[in-house]
Amino acid sequence: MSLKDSIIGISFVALMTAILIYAFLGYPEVGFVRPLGEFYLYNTFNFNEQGWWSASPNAVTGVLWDYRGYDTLYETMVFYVGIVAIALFFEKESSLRRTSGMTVIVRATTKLVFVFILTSAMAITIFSVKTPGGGFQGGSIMAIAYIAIIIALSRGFLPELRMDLSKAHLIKIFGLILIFSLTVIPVAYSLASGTVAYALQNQPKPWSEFGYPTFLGLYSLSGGMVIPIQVGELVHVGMGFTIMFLILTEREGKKELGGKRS
Amino acid sequence: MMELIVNLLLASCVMLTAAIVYTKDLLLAVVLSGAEGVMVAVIFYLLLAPDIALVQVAAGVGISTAFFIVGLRKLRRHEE
Amino acid sequence: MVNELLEIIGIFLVVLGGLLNIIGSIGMLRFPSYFLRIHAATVAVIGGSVVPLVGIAFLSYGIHGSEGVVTSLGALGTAAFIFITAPVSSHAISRAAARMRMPRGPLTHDHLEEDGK
Amino acid sequence: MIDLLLNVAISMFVLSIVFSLYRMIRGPTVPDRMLALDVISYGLAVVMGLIAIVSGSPYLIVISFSLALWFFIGALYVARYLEGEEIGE
Repeated sequence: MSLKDSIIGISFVALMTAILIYAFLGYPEVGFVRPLGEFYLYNTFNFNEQGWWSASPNAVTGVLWDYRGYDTLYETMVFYVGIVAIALFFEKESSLRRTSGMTVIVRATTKLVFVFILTSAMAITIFSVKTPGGGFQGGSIMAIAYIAIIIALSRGFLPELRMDLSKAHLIKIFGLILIFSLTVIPVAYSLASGTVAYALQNQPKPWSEFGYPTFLGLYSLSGGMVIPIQVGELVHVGMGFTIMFLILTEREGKKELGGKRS
Repeated sequence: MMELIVNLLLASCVMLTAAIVYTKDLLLAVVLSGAEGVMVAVIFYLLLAPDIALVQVAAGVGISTAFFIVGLRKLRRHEE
Repeated sequence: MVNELLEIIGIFLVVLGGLLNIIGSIGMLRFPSYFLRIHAATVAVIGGSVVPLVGIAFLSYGIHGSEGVVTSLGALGTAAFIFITAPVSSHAISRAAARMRMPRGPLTHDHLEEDGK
Repeated sequence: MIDLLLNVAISMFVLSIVFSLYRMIRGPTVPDRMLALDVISYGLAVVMGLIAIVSGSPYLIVISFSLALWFFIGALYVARYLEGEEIGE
């Protein structure tokens, strides 16, 4: 490591330390709640003020769905566009060739654990109203199952699980369509019936006729229609990570990378 | 008790980062960064942010380590 | 009565697991070569993680009653998962280490070497 | 009594994590460090479970389960890398 590199590294570390110390000086003391946080805390699950509440026992779910719904929708779409870009760069004719994989102990255990991991991913997603977790977390755990199959067995084992690159793309698009249609249904309802309803709004307001929880009879159980939208996010994220891993582990042949696709 | 564990984990993060910077073996750097991801996830857990801890475990420990190793397979392992 | 019994069993298992974990990590610290450290790591993982997780399952049901069922089931599931997969990951890494011809340490008889010939 | 013993148990796990961390930084080869990471990860999973009991919030156990899951995949991939380099495919 030469002198110039040392000077650059030390000055960078000093700059970052100064920024962090400056940020730490402005940090509020323990117990101080900003007005925005106070608003969320007051309106998330408050029985006395039901005009504005979001009827969700989990404050993160309430914020994410009620106050930042469009944010979540576009985050998911950005993720989708990124995966499509990677697929366009690297996609060749995918050869799902069956090879031996690792030793027989690892293979047998991975087959045993596969169903277990999928079940736990579904559980984390569905019970995410009250527990920590949600679509992204459940989806990443669902991706573990397929990544373990790709690593321990081989890529060629995936057709035996009825999974394929194009099929994974289809399931992912299905998740996106599920999320989108759930957000659009209230607008269509209000336009059709001439009443007032809001997009991305789950709380039953006094002046709006359409709210997901009362509409489905789930008023006391959940904070809105989170479960189907979380399932959509689950399949979307899980299949996205699976596609990325499937493309990246493609064996490089003689052909040059990227570019000409027929 | 909690403060002691958080401070210990932060100190181990600093040590692991120094080890990552000074090593020449890139596979070793990937393994050490996975260990650092575990520490950061436990810090998030102890600071009562379990959602963020789940995301950190998934993205910092699992996905990024796996992708780094996939990339490392197409390169040389030892840095000059 | 039953709850107190469950608490006693659980705290016994947790403290026993802590002892086993310390013993295993001291072995990790002191043993000279990799193939000896596997034994210590097995003590620290199976004895020091599966046993206290089962203890946590008892303890949670004993202390919190029916509210602790979630923690109980989660701890049992984690214990079962570690019990299945930790030997497998250890097996995979040690097989790779044997392929890398790492130093074998004080070894009197090497069956893997004989098997390869 | 139970609280005292729980704190003692947490201290024991933290002490053993410190021991393994020394092996993690020091250990001569990659499999040594993976073994140390094994002990550290599963020990931290137990510490998370103990803190879920101490703090009395029953849903925090999910993260220790997720940590155990991801560590399995990481160990498998490092093993695959080491074997593949030796075979030279």
